[in-house]
Amino acid sequence: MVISPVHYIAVPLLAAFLIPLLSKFIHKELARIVPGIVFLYSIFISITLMLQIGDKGIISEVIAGWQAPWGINLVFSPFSGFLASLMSIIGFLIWLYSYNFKKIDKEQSQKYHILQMMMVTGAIGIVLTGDIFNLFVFMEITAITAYSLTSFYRERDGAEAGFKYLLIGSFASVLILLAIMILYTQLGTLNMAEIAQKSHLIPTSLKTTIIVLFLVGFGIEAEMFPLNGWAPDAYSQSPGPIGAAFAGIVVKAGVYALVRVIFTLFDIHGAYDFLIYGGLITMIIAETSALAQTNLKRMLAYSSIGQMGFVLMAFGIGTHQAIVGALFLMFNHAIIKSLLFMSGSYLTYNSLTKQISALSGLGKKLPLVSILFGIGAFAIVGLPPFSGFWSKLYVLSAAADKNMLLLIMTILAVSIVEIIYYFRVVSTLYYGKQNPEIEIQKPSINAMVSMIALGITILVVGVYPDVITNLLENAATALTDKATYIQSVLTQNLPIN
Amino acid sequence: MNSFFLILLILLAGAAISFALGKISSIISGTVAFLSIASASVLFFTQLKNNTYIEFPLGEIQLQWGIDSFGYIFALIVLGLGSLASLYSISYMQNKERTGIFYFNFVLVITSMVGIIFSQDFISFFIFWEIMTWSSYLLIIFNKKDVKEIGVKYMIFSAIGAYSMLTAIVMIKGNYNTFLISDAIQAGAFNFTNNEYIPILLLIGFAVKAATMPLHVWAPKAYSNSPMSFTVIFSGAMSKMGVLGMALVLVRIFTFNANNEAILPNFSPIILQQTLAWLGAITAVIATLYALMQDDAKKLLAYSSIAQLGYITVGLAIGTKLSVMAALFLAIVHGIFKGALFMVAGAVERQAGTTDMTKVSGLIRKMPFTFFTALIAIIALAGIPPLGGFVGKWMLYESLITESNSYFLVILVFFSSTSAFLYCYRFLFGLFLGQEEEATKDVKEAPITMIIPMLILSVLLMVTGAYPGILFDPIAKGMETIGFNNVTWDMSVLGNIWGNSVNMIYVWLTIVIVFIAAFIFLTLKGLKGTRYVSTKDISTSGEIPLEHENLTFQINFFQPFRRAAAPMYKRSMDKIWNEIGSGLESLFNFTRKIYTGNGQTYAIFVIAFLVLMLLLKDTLFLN
Amino acid sequence: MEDLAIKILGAVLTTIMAFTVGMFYGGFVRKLTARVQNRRGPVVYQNFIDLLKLQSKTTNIAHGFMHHMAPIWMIIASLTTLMFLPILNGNLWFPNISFHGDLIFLLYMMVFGSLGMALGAGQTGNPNSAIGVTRGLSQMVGFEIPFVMSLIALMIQYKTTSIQDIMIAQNESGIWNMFSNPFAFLAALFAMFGMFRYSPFDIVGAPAELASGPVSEFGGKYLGTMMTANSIFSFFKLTLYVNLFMAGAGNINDVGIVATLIAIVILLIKTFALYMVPVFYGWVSPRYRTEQAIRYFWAWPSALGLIGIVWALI
Amino acid sequence: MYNLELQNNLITTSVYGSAIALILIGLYAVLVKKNLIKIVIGLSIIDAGIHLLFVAIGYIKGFTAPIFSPGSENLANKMVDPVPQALVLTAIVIGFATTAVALSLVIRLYKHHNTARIDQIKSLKW
Amino acid sequence: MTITENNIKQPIGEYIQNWARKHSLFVLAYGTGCGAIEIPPTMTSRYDAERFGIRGAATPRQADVLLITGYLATKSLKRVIRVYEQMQDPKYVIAFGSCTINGGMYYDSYNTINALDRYIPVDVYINGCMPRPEAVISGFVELQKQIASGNAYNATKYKENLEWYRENQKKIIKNWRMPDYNW
Repeated sequence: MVISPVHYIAVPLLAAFLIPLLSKFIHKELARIVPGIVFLYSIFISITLMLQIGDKGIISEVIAGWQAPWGINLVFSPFSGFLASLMSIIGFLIWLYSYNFKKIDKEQSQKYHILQMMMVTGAIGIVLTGDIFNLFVFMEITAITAYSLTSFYRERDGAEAGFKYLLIGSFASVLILLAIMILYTQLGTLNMAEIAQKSHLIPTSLKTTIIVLFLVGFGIEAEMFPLNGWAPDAYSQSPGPIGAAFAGIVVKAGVYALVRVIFTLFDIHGAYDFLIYGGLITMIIAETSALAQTNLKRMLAYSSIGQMGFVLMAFGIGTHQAIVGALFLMFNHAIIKSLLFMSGSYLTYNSLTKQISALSGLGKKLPLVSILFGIGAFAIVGLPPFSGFWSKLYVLSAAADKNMLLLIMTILAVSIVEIIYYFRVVSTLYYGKQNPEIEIQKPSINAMVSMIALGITILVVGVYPDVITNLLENAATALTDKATYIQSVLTQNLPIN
Repeated sequence: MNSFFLILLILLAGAAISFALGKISSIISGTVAFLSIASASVLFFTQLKNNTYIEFPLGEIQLQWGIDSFGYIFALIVLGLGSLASLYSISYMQNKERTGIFYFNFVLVITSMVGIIFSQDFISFFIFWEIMTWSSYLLIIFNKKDVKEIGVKYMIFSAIGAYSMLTAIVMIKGNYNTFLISDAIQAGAFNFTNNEYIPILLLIGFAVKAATMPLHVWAPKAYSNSPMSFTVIFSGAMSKMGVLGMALVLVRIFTFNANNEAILPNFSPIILQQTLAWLGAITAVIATLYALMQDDAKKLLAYSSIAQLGYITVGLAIGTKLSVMAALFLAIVHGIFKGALFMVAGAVERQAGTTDMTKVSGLIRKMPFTFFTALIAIIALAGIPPLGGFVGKWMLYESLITESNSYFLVILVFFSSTSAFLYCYRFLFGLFLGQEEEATKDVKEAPITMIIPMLILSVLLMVTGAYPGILFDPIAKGMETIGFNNVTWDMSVLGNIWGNSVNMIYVWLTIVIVFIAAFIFLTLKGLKGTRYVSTKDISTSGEIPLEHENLTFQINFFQPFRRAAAPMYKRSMDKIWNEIGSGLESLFNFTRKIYTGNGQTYAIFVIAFLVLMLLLKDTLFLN
Repeated sequence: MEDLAIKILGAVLTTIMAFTVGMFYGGFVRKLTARVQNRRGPVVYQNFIDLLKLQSKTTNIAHGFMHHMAPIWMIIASLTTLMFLPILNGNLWFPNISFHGDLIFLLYMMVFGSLGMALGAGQTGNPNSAIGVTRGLSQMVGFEIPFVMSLIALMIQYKTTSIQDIMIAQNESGIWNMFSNPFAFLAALFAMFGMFRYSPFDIVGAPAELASGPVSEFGGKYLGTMMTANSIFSFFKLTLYVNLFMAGAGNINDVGIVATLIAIVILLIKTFALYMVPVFYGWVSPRYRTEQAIRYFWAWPSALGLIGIVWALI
Repeated sequence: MYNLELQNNLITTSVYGSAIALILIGLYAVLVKKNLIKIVIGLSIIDAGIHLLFVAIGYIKGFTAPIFSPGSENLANKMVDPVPQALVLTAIVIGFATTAVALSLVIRLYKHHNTARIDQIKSLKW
Repeated sequence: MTITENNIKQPIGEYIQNWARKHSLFVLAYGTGCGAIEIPPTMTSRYDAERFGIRGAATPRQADVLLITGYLATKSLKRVIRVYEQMQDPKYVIAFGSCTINGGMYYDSYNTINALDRYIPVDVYINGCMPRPEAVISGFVELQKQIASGNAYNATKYKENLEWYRENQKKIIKNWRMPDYNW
């Protein structure tokens, strides 16, 4: 069998179709196990393809034999490949974590696993696809599964968060659809490479309109202020691992789309400043809002929004190093925030309420989880020797190359706020008064494994960032090198075999 | 294997092992920590030669480690004090919980400080700096007291410092395209004429650790609240990392054009120099004023640490040869005597259960060795001849008066130094003198592993008093490394540039002779008739204090002074920062109201943003 | 060797002289005070009698080691400061061990004794002692400020921290510092009131309130030794003032016995004249409270000191 | 390439106009109406408007449907672009799914909160 | 070497010591009764006791002479004993006024000590009610004479007959609660 990027999408879709049947006719447990196998397979594809593109450059795969401008194609570049691999890995870890997660198992866990798998598939589709409408479709797949997962717990507030998400998400879909429509009327094509090639032909005012529509549409997914009203609710009300998936996968896809539009499709430099300021404001508002949160997951949600603002801002700086930094940030944010959500949800699970004050003294009862949470907190605020530091350094020194002193100082000032609320949690964990009445639910082994894997990644990357920087360099080059992208999609489009 | 890595590895291994053994036995864990630090010290002082450097890449970043004479000064403090403190903490931590975490962080702090000394490039410098910060944070909140206030305050200020340092580092990278400290210096990154903000930002970063006003408010509680065996390091050695950085930067600012004298290239460094010096002096004054109002011995010492660091800042800021020498000398000696004092406080805390001076008194008979250490260290702290503290103070004053024109500064410094006698006396009196408390009746002398480090430090203080030259030697070499020329020194003669000098040996001789003569006379005369009576047998107008009555005067000790100096106590930096903090917090609380919770509002935001963007699209995207 | 012998001889001579003079000054003050109060008063050598009596007490009470050590510390402080102070200007017979008298060293050494006594007083456990000590230390913070200011003024004026140099410079110019920089002298003079602890600054001993304060548990040989130390110390302080502001006594070229004696007489006259100032002030002033005393020193004397520094700078 | 110049045909104009009117009506419903069901309906109306607009843009006067059937081969250059229609079909499906999820959520919200007013359902805020 | 004065032989060292003691009397005036009012005129300009080397002392540690001025209430007795025992040898007691001798006008009072020397040894009594300052000074001069002749050894007597004194003291003082005499 030949490995191709199509498998990323085809296999999970097939699996999603088969799982209800299998679980009904063969064994119930299969509904929970199959997604894991699918994720493992995705990781396998990722590794194979990443090794392949090492020498081949960009793989452009067409679906159903149609040539590139006309047919739908999947592009596996170092950039999209990097994100796809990241998403598969995080997806797998989240599956591993939520496998026999007690609170999920109380509900219908097979639905959960299918939805989660589909969400990751949608996100991977967004990253891989070379067709703008296809991107829209994948985005909707992701979004709809995300709405369902947000309201997965039949608790009071899950539905509320889901509905808000849906309301705003619908706007996103409308706007993106509108933008695609105008784009299509202008260029008559939906292929991203071709759009990129021809985008200079669009009249300026229309072009900016399209960009605005895209920015607002994808900005909603990328949690840009003021479009992120849904985010804190969705993060805090969804099951813990889904919070991790939002931070590590869904939002990443949104950022990917936003960045694709700005860097590849239109390559419009005015948008860089927009990204910087948008990102900066997002970061400031979100981090300062996180400061006063009493609910752990909501705090993590705001922090996540802030981090995404940071990522956008890093992209906005626009130099190669900044993009490397931004990608590094995305990577870090994916693993660290996943770790935080995973360990955090065990902590909140054991504290009866999600309040931070209720966590006091859990450090002694759940030592490993607490240490992992601590590592996550230290990493996300950018303390060496954890991985968060390096991404921050990359971005900051990129900003310094452009002599943006004020920007740097603002970022760091916001980081101080971040430090305050994260350290408050850590100190509550370890040094608060213990509540003896709580009965402790120890995390299962698989959950521990996935969290420890993330923790070790954080440490390893933190001590020796070289393991990841090569990948990031390639990815950044792939993102900014528009010409190669167009060329490899439009000419290298021979269907494999 | 390279000794740099070997030393760090030994320390890290020590940290890891003592962490693992913490659950089994705190003594073993502590012994491991001590052995690793001690063996690292031995390795450091035997294997590493001055001016050896190694370079290795980390990704695209070229890292450089090395040791020069300047770092050597601080290595003396860190490793010397570190070994003693870890020896001390074996007994100190004996019956405490979670000793694994304690020793892990303890050794990690030492490791990071050694790393800072090694670092010749900003990246590893910053990394070690941050490791030091968070590992010390974990130690500060180790005692679980006021965790939120103390820990968060410490973290905020550390972050302010670290991030301004990071800003400077990336700006250096941006402007000069180097992470190496030596390259940056050569490119003139610290030079004021090129840009003002890099040195200023760096100085802010270092000033936080050196607890200079107005960035000192974290220090008192952080110092007093962490386990004493760590505070020894915290106050004695870690604050010196700030001094190290300040010295590096300041010397580069001031001696850019001239080597020996502070010929100032343009006007703004003078302002910076004066600002910093005044800040240092004001720090000293304020911290002293607050120190003498404290009832808790640990807090008193904490404030006094801040005050001492203020002197050091003054010395560095003045930037002449003598003043820098004084500052560095004070840095080392402060490490010694403050280390000894915190050890004393720790011993008292361990033996008597508290260091609250209103609850403990009259320990001198119970803990004579501890008292002896306290006495020696306090004399050094107060700067009274003939101990090491005096040498540093003398040089500082002489340099202020003779080499710079900071006459008014000297008054401030002197005021602080004189007021320091008050709290010095308070410390000794509060804990050791006065009548014995009923509650502390059964207190015994601290165990031998705690006594030994204390006595070693006391002896060191005496030796540095008689032969300050043994410290001048490394200091002079270090100063020559960072850019001074012809730093001269003498074994025991202190001299200023006006030609006056003090010979410490003569001072010692006089004092010792007089002491022996007077002691023999006073002891032997009427030996039979001399009676030692209890402290209850006092002349209180014939009234007889009962057994449980304690007449020792402890509460509102310096009330008259406080009344006299009332205006100075009105404002406190702490309050100002708290006001800023709560102001910001309410601002943030206001801005987060944007997330109203109503989905429709969010939808309106989206549409409004869309409309706004559509209106502004041309100006935004077409520039 | 001969040098050393002379130094030792000089040290002994200085000590004896300081002791004798100090004790007699104390007696004079008592006598004069009595005369002012229209009494006959004790004999001028009364202090010697007191000392002798105290030393011949057959029982002595000590409350512990620091209590025992307190007089020793005071003696150390008195003698060490004395040894590093040029008594007569460059005179062969009183060379001491001085390295021309370093001002900052002396400033700090002066505290040594107070600290020792404070520690001794502290160990007695008598609340009165501790209160006295806090008062004394507080007052010290008060008067040191104008004192240091005036010293700085002098150091600026002569670009030296050496007392001998200051003396020589005064002798050469022929103008005493009390005239060349009157503000600094006045500041120092006010500080001296506090230093000698005569009324209105006798808040440390304060017999009616504190039962003689820090020394309330000291008796017999301890009190006697303290008395000795205090006498020597007051002579030291007076000589220091005379050296700084009144050009000291003697001349560097006069080495003969007669010249030395004349110099000593001049020194005695100057010191006695200076000594009378705080004593006179004390006769007419009631006692201050501690905070009043501190504020007193921080107000006008400090202002004068500042003017002195500015004066010296100009 | 399509020209976006508006054809003078009254019918075409009215189609564009009604599409935009639909979008605005839907927007009004979403932004102003408080009832959850009405909001969901508003979302659907917006969707419908967008779909109508897209189809209308794709239509060229006088062209036929892009269906190749026996006898229509020569009409190949007289066919409208099939892509918008395909896209709209997809979008309709998506809109359907979204509406379904939305309605289920509304039911659950009503159950939990006993109200369907969006401004009363804001237990998650700040 | 001895020295003879007023027919008393003394070694020269002791002679000098006694001379010094005689001329330097630090008085701790225990102002228990109305007699305390006589102390100020004694010390101040009209009578000026200081010319004899008599001087007030604030604490018993520094004092040589304990001056009991007037009647002594039973309540005060404890304090007086305490103060007396805290004084350092050689020490002297001057009892002042009739009350200390026989109770004086309070002879039948339930709470006044009638004869002081049952409780502490007295070197010199000064009679009168009240004694004038001249009388006080003459009492001091008497004491000086005793000291010079080396006869003021009542403190030693007190130590020797401590048990007897204690017995008497404890008859008066019911709640003793005082450290025993410890030197």
